[in-house]
Amino acid sequence: MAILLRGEDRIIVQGITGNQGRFHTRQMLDYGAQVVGGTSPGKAGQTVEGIPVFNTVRQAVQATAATASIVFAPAPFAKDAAFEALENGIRLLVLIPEHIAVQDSIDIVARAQDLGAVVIGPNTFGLITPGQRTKMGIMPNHIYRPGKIGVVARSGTLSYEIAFSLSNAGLGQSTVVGMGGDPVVGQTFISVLKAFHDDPETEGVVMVGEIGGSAEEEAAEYIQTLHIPVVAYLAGRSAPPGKRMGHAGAIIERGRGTLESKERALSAAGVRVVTMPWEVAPAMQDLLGP
Amino acid sequence: MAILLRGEDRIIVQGITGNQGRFHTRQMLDYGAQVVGGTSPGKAGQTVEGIPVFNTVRQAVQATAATASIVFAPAPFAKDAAFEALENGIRLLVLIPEHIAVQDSIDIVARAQDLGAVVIGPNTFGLITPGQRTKMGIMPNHIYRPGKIGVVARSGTLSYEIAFSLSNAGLGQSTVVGMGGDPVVGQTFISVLKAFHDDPETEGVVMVGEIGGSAEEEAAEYIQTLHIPVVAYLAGRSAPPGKRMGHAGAIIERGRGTLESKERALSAAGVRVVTMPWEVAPAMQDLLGP
Amino acid sequence: MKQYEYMAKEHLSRQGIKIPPGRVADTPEEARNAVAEIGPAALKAQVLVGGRGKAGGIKFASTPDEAARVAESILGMDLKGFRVDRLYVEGKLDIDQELYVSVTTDRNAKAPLVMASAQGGMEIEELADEFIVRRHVNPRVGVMPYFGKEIAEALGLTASLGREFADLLGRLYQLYRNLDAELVEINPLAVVGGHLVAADARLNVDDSALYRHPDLDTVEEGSALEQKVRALGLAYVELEGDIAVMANGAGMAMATLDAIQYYGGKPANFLDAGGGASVGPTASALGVLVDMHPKAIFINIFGGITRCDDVAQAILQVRQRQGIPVPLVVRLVGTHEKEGVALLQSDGIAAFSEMSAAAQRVVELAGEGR
Amino acid sequence: MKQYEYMAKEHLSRQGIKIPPGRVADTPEEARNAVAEIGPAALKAQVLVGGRGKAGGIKFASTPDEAARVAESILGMDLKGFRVDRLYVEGKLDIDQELYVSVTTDRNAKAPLVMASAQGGMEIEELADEFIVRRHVNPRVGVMPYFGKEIAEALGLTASLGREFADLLGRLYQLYRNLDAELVEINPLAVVGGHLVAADARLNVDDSALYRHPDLDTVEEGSALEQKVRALGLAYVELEGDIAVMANGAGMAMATLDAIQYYGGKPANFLDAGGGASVGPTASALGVLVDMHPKAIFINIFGGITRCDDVAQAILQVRQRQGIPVPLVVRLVGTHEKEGVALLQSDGIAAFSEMSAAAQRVVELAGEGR
Repeated sequence: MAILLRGEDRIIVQGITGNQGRFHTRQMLDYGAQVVGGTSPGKAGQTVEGIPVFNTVRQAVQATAATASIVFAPAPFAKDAAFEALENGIRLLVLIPEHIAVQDSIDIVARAQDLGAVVIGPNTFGLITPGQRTKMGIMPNHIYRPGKIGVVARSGTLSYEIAFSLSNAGLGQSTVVGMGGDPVVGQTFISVLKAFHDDPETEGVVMVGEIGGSAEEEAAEYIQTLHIPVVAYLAGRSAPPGKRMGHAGAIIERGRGTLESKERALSAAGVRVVTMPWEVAPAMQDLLGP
Repeated sequence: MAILLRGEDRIIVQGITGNQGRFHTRQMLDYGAQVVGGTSPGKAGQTVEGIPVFNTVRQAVQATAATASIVFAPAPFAKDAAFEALENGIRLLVLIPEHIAVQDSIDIVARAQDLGAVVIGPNTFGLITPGQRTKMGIMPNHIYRPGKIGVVARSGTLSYEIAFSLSNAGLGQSTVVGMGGDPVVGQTFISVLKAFHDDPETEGVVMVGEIGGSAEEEAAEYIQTLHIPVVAYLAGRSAPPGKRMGHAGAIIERGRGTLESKERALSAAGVRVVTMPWEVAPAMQDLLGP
Repeated sequence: MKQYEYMAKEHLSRQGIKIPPGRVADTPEEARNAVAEIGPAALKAQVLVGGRGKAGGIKFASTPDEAARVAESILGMDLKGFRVDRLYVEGKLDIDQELYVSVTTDRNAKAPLVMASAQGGMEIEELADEFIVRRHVNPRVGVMPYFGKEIAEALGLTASLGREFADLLGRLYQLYRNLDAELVEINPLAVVGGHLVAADARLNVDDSALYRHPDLDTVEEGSALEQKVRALGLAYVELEGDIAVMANGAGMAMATLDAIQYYGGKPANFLDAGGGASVGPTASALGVLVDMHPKAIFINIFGGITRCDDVAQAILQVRQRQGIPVPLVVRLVGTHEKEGVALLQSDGIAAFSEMSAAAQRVVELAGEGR
Repeated sequence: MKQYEYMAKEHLSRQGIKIPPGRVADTPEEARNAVAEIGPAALKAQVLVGGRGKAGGIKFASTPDEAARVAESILGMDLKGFRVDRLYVEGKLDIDQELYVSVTTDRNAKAPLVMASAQGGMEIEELADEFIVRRHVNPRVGVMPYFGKEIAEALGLTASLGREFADLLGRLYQLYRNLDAELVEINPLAVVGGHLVAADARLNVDDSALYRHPDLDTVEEGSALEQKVRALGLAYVELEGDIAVMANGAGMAMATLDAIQYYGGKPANFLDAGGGASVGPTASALGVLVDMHPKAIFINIFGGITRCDDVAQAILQVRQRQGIPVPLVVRLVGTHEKEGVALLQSDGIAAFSEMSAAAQRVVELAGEGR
């Protein structure tokens, strides 16, 4: 098992002929993912890394029976790409682009909810299921190991850091999910935690959060109902209030979304909260026992 | 049993303080319907025929636990009234007004589908379940009798004519449903026939259709799968092509939606098609046997 | 409400869809000036019928003088029953390909429908199904670029023309939504020098939504009498026969016409007096029927909201005021039936209770029937 | 991107929301003329901070001369760290009641949120929860009149004011959608003579959507240096300390600051060099850090998309081009780690592989820490 993405998922790449699309198609194939097609208007008939290119998602889905798609379109075109995927039956959608207009993200997420589709991102590194040799995303292939720890993160590089430290400590991962750094994204900590909780193979979960918003506080309430060890690391301890720190998500305004309120809520819910990234793996080892 | 509307349904009247709203609230109460509240902005605290008036549907639903609403708003305000009802939990919505802009009706019907709500109309006389002494609509109370014949009609007065002739022939009605005369309405012949088919108390169905559109042709395909006697009467035999006959529904253009094509399709599906309204009751008696 | 071609094109243009240069001309002189200005042009009769071209309503002129002569020949002509009062003088196009595209409402699907074809120029009904791409628009989503590209793909357009088509379809759908159109059609949608131009256009607006579009040009349809009766708020259509008919409810009115025909009679009109009309409007409507000088009048009322005594009052009023010099058959049942029947009887009119008997009788009285 | 009050009001007005008469004034003379034109007025400093009133940024003037004097006193003053360069001179209102209303995006609900209060005038954070009506907008539905009326009802407004509020809220939501606002706020929403007037307004536009609004007035925020680095396409924030920091990824950059602070150091800045930045931009970013004259520089890279050898190249380039005259600590792991580490070693730089050790070292080198 694993969550959201499995080895048998048939994946298309929207924007496969661009630099990013081409590069990550190669990476995904190398990792073992079943990339079955790609789209790029007017490029039907070509191939990229041996994968057939179609003009539209409609044609790609008809030809390949794909149910998952990863989007590399530039932000202004991401909404169209997302709807093209959703309306043509894609039920797992990974949106890589950053700086998608928030109103577009609201529309994408609402439509996906109506259709029962899962959206990862936007502004995400994607998700990876090491035990089944499949991934949809831009994360480096070599840092993950198959295992029983679920990881859910807002931020890409920081999650690599933590996944790598887990791998080095002998703690492999069931699935690593990047929720995305934008203000409005498809998942919540709660939705991903729930999926990990329902996965018999996941024995512990690492949450990588940050200041801003109140997603961590809301997750805390939910975690109280779970019976699974959770370690949380939150970035932004040193951030001054009212400053934006790159991620639109990472902004503290008006006394809400502070690190203190998040850590307090999580600790109260029984989560092991650590203060530095390198403390995550030892804390998880400690929780899981010998 | 019966379909869509039952005696226990708790009904509110949107626009209860207007002439129409007031008059039909009285008629519905007289018939035995559970009208539990009404709305009219700024009139909260008043009563109409002993029924409490609220400013908003939200308040009315909170106070009365209503799940059904009948709307008497003027056409330009009907969309707002319909959404107010739907978003506040109303799941059976009867839209009396005629001349609602088609784009508004499209939006209302789509939203109702998303929410799993039933819309009757717009431009309908409503629906009535004689055996449970309840109705939501503007039909005259005295022409119906409890019984086992389902009636589904596009047109009001014509359905009264036929219901009355059924009553006079000893053929009472389980539920009589007015789909509404507008181009876009909440129901189809198929959706209503399906409900009648699933209702153990309904033993035969009368369809009252008319020229224009292709709802009857589409229904015919479905009827082939049913095991229930159906009598159909269609108005507009004498209508010249390309002329609008009052109902926006009743227009024949470009050789589609003709009476002949409808009758042919229905006959082929095993429906007893009669050519005059007064032939409906004898045909149904004949089908049901002694 | 239908719009003339030149109005439809004005709306397309405002929505950012390319149209050829064009001028309205009501006189040969205006046509001459138009061609002087825009060069060789098509002179197109502005009438609300299809197949203008075949019927001689579209002609070409290369010079201003020719334009005046051609305009002279078209203006005032009768085109399938419509008098030509206005021309649209439109620059001639060098067309590579003719496409078809429209957005309309599909009643059964309760959703907008896009139809498109790579075989434009013909009426859509004359096109075989396999040449038409039909796609419903999800009203929750609307027409996004990908949707237009999918259709362009199905039409076999190139990538660049496909992008242009997708853009155009988005605009066309916006027009359909924003203007409450029942139909907006571009046929042919011409490919000119690798770009799309709306060479002919149709636009029908939802009558029920006209209140939202006070700036829309009003185009009256139907005879003077039809317009007059509709102004009373009643649904009215002129027919060929001699038996005038009034009924309450559109379905009922249609069934009444059917019944007359069933017994061999010919109805003169369709008149839906509406559900619940009071004495005044009912009397006005009946007055119109009397003025038509039919062979007989048939009033068929099933009183639901309509009260039978109100209808009877209306009949008596008209009798007193203007007289009813032709045979009158009244069928009256339902709400306040007794009172209505009694009122009529007091004036010597016997009301029927059965629709069949009443229909049969009025056909006899009109001297028609089998 | 935030908009000044006068810009926000212009947008409200275009959307059909009533605002008081107002003029922009950059000089006492312009303020004088404005009051001569519109009468007694409030002179409001146009700065992007809350609580202007309490800080002396809003004053009243009854006559043109008084206006000039008051303008003289406000223009050029420092308001919570912002210099006042512009005033908005706005007609004084006779306010019966002050309401609050805003539309913003709720990240957790992934939907727009309407907040309203009958206790306007204060900052929303200072209002107790029981005085605030919060309602999410379903993005599939938008703000329809009934929704506004429900909120008006909850605020206890009369039926006629409720209708006006519902109309205003519909327009406010349209503005939020059409202009890609993160926040549009009217506070106070004044009741003046039984009607609603936007007495103060805030408008923040989603930076990611600015490409859709080329006509929007540009308002720069942050220091000159921040603006310069952001112009390179990098996320950059100035902080108080002396250890300059570069990392790849926003979360990683934040964690790096945290680590420095953990060991007792003080970061000078937040700089997200981005995932996958190539040599050139990385070198430019590093160049900016050098120019800041920090006590030390910390480069923390986890190579995913970013290639470690590209980062090493950038470091060598900057060393050659401008020199790095302060202690430099580099932590480098991930993609092409070996190549990157070797490159640095060839230039005498030892790279760390552990983030903790590296953070500890840079704090030591900066002479800070426990």
